[in-house]
Amino acid sequence: MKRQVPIIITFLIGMIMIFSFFIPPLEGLEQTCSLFFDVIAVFAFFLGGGNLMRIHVNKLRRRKKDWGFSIVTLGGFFIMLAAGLLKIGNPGGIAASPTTEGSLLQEIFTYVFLPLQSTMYALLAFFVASASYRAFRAKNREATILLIAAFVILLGRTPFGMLLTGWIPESFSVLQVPNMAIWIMNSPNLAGQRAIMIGIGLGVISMSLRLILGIERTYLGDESA
Amino acid sequence: MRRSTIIVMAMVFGLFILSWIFRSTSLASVQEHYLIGGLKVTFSAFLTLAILSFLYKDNPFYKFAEHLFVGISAAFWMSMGFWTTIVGNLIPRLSRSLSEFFQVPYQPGSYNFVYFIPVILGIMLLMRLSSKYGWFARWPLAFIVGTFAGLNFVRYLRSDFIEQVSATFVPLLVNWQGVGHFISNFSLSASGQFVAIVGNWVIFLGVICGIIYFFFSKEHKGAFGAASRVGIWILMITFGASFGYTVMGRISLLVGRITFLFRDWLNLIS
Amino acid sequence: MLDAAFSIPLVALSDIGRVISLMFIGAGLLWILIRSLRAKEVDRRIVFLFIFIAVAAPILFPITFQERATLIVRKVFDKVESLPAGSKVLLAFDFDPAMAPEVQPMADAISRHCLTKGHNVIFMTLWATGQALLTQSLERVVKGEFPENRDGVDYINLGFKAGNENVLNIIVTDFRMMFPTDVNGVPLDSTSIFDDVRSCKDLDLIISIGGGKPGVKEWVLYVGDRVNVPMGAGVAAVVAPQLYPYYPKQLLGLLGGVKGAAEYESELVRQYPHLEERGTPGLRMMGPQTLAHMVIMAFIVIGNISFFISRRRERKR
Amino acid sequence: MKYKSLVILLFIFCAFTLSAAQEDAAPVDTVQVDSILPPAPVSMLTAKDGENDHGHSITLRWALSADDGAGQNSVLSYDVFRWVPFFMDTLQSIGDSLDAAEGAVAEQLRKRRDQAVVMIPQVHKSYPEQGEWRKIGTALSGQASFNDVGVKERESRDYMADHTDYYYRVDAVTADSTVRTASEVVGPVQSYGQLFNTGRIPVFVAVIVFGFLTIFFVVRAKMGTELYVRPLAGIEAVDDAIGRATEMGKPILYVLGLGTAADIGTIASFTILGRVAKRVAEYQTKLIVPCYDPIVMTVAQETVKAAYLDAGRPDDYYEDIVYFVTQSQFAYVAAVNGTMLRELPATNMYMGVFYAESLILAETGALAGSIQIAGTDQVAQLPFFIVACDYTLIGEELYAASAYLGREPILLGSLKAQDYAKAAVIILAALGLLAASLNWTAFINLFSVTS
Repeated sequence: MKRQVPIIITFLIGMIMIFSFFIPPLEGLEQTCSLFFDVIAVFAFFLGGGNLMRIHVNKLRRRKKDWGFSIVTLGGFFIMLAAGLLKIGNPGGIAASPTTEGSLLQEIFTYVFLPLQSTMYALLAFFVASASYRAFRAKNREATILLIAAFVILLGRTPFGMLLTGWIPESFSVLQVPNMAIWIMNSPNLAGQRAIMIGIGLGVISMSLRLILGIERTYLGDESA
Repeated sequence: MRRSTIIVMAMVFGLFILSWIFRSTSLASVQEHYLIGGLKVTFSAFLTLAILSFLYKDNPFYKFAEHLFVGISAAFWMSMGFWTTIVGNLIPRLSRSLSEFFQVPYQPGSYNFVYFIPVILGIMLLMRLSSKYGWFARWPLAFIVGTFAGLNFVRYLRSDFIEQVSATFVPLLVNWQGVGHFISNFSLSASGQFVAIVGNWVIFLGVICGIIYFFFSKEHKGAFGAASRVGIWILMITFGASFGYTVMGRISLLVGRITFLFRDWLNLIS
Repeated sequence: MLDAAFSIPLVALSDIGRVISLMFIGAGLLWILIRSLRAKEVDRRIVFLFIFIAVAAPILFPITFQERATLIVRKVFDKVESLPAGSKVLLAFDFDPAMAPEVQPMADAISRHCLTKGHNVIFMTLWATGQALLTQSLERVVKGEFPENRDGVDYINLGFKAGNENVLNIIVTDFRMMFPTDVNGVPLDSTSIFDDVRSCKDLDLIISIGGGKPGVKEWVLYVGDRVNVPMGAGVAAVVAPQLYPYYPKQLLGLLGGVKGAAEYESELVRQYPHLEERGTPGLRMMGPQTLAHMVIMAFIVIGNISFFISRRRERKR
Repeated sequence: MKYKSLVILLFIFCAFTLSAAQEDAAPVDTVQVDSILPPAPVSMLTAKDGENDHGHSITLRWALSADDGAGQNSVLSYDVFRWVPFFMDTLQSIGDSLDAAEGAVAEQLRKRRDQAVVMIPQVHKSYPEQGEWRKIGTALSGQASFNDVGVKERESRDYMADHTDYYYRVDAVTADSTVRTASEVVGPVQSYGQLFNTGRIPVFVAVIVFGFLTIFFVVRAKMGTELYVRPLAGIEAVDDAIGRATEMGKPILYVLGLGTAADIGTIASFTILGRVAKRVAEYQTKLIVPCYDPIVMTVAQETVKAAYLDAGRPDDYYEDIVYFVTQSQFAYVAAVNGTMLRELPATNMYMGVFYAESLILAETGALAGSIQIAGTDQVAQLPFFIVACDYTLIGEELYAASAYLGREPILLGSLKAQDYAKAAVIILAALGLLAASLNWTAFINLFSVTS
């Protein structure tokens, strides 16, 4: 019951998905499965919210380290949830899009969610800079190749590259740095990416097959629970 | 330590209020609710700076911002999922009266009862929250895994395998017009044969050597080893190029934030 | 030589600002170089500060450059340009605020281009956060700049649906099964834009703008390869290199990062000069980009110089 | 009765006014007709059942009108017409009343509709009597095909019956929609479902071949055939790194990444974690495994527990080796960064699925002076790991590493099958190169997947 049923479900659904690719009459079944998936995906969002609540309520109750911040999390969670589920302040009422301009959800999104998330990613700019200072060293032949390729692209992607090598005549235009960058992207980069893509693709294919056939069961977790 | 914390807190709070007042007064001529408008902008600027402060070191302001983000994003996804998919796709297939309540067009159908299956599976997924009945969640998990495995199996085989192999079928000589023409033009445009042909060769040899590098069940010795070494060089060019390319993306994100600070908050630029 | 490239507006203040910030950055780099030569560690917070200044200075004192569209970008532009008015174009906004600064400019530029050409545009997103951004874009670009266009006739916003690849797997054969209504609850059957559109097969062009997962790769795997409809893409620079294997067979063109957006904008402005006043955020962003790139290249050079010197020192010992 | 006659009178009145109005408008029309000549009709119109589908669709193809893009260049669009029996209106009206009806009435109407739907093929036989041409869609100028796609659900308004005689016609339309030229009628044509999508045969062959290879090698490996896997630099380094950590008395940090338990990268990472945990238990070093996903955490706990048992040191295992942090990307990074800077681990291992946080982790780890070994199948993050870490498992190497370490016949067997597929790629690419150079299109077409 705990192990066999999931394996059977995986097998059945996997087979439907594969065969409907080749057998047109099964297409409807595949679509329905996809729609089921979409609905379950929403329950996964709910699970995410539930998990969050459980963890932070626990933290609060046991007065773990930094429990004060859990109040912030829970506060934000409930305010946003109320704003979203009840469509507070939505000028279009219940039928309108939840993100209508002027609704509380959209306001919180614009003035709280957006700055938070985009700033978090903006941190990466700083780390890229420090990595290029600290780690980008021509230690050996491979590292040197990597460095040169990166340098050409960096130069070629900015107007500065054209400034440096714009004098090279059109018939030798591949030697202009921006064109060199384009060539690297279109030829060696494409080749390397394709080799990786085929490799990973085969990995995905082979793992999918093992999952469907029930050979690979790691995702089910431990035997006893 | 305590005292310095209080001082910093008070300073940040004071600056916040100050910024609010300044921002509101500058908005007074354009907006009706200028006090709220000023508060909104000031608050987002405060959050932006709180996150940036992480660069110096982990601190309570960063923690506050981050915890707020965690709560809000979870609720945001929940609300969106509820309104778009549950109300948009599920309820119209399940109940006429609920459809009327949510003002969505009811979609009658003879086999609509099957749409209770994902609801049941979804509820089983939520049982993971209970430690006793958590194992029920394996059923929907198996459904998710099965869907992905089945979909990915054929689609990766097609798009990342067959299509990629056939895209590597490139001619050795592109529009050959003799040796003189070949070496006389190094431009990147269509007339530049040298570049086009060398490009094709690099793609062909690069893909093959790259794949040879990813051979695991054969020792990399002799000619095979040499090819694999060429393969790793190609991969290194690829990664170098990707790194160089990505720098631009990362900088853009920072440009976006700084533009916000300078334009929307400080009003330095238009 | 530099002066020729920078198109300097006649505002003395920003000239002074530019010069001062350039001097400051140059002096700072020199200082880091000297420190590195003496084999002293430079705290990474100083590196952070430099990159901040390198990005912030050109925002305050704008430096603009000319861009010329590369082939891979021009192909997308030409496709949009060559379709007859009234073509059905699907624009997928598959991104969240984290990537928005990078891909929003190209999303805006492509939307503008499509609407100027009179195409019928279908907007959708696979990201929950994308819908909120989509609302903002529609308010600003579509409703703000093309007020004569009617919802449901000239454009439609389908919004977000959960399920990632599975959403695509459904719309590839049936839009209405996944989207019974648009984002405002209007049934698709009652909109004229969907009169002749049943599935993705009936579209004339699909453009996915994204940068994560689900994104362009999923569009290629689940839709692009299955339907005989040309597909273009605009992506964040992080994922662009790994999409090159799909070009030109599976993707007709690709806009990578802000440079892709800037190239598209320059092409757009060249063709439709009146659109310039609507803003060219991508082109504007190239100023800070250039300075930041130069600083990063300088870091790489400095790092390597100090690396070689320290290695030589070790060998001498 | 009175009411009915009143309606009829009203109708006649309306008809008269309308025709009068049209007469008034007539002169204006003729002026326009003079300015635009009727375009040339489309030619070679063909109608065929939609290929490789489950039926309910017809594909129309035609040669463009001579005035589309050439000649007078007057064609703006093509209107596609289908001959529709009046009976279909009856069906529609049943559908309309069904939407409004409830209870027993609805049941009765449903029955009536079901009976009517069966009649569809029959009523189409009466062509050209008892029906009329109706516009079903538009194709823009320059387009030479149109798909008339219906729905297979009989309840739907867009239901399109299979095995029914359909007749089509395409009008070339100018800017003045009254100036148009109709094509010849094409028909009868029937739609029907196919049992197999022939456009996808190459994929089908690949599925069969690959499935066979995998099962073959897995079975062979299970029967005990030794399969060789080449050593990987990153994995060789793991043992050294654990030794170094033991000497220094510092812990080892193992990060499983942001993947879920169903991600391939994460599954591969579990195997590597098992091996690392076993070595760690043998050397009695400290192991730290912060987790992002609750399910991943439970699986990781089991893996580590089993490894300690395997190493003969079950007593050294304690629950907090593997712990849950948070399910938020940057909060997770901040927590792991904090751990790195506090504990100063001798070695950091990042194996699994990583996103934007890769560089932040690797940079902070380098700051802490740790040796770093990374492996991910997220191509976009590989450059950062390669630059910032000492060893990196590139894409597929991560999967291979788990086979190399785990030595499980299943993994080794499927790795072997993958290698065979790669060999096939190399051979096919070489043949394709020749084919493309010699214009040998038959070979290239073997690999084209349509639809």
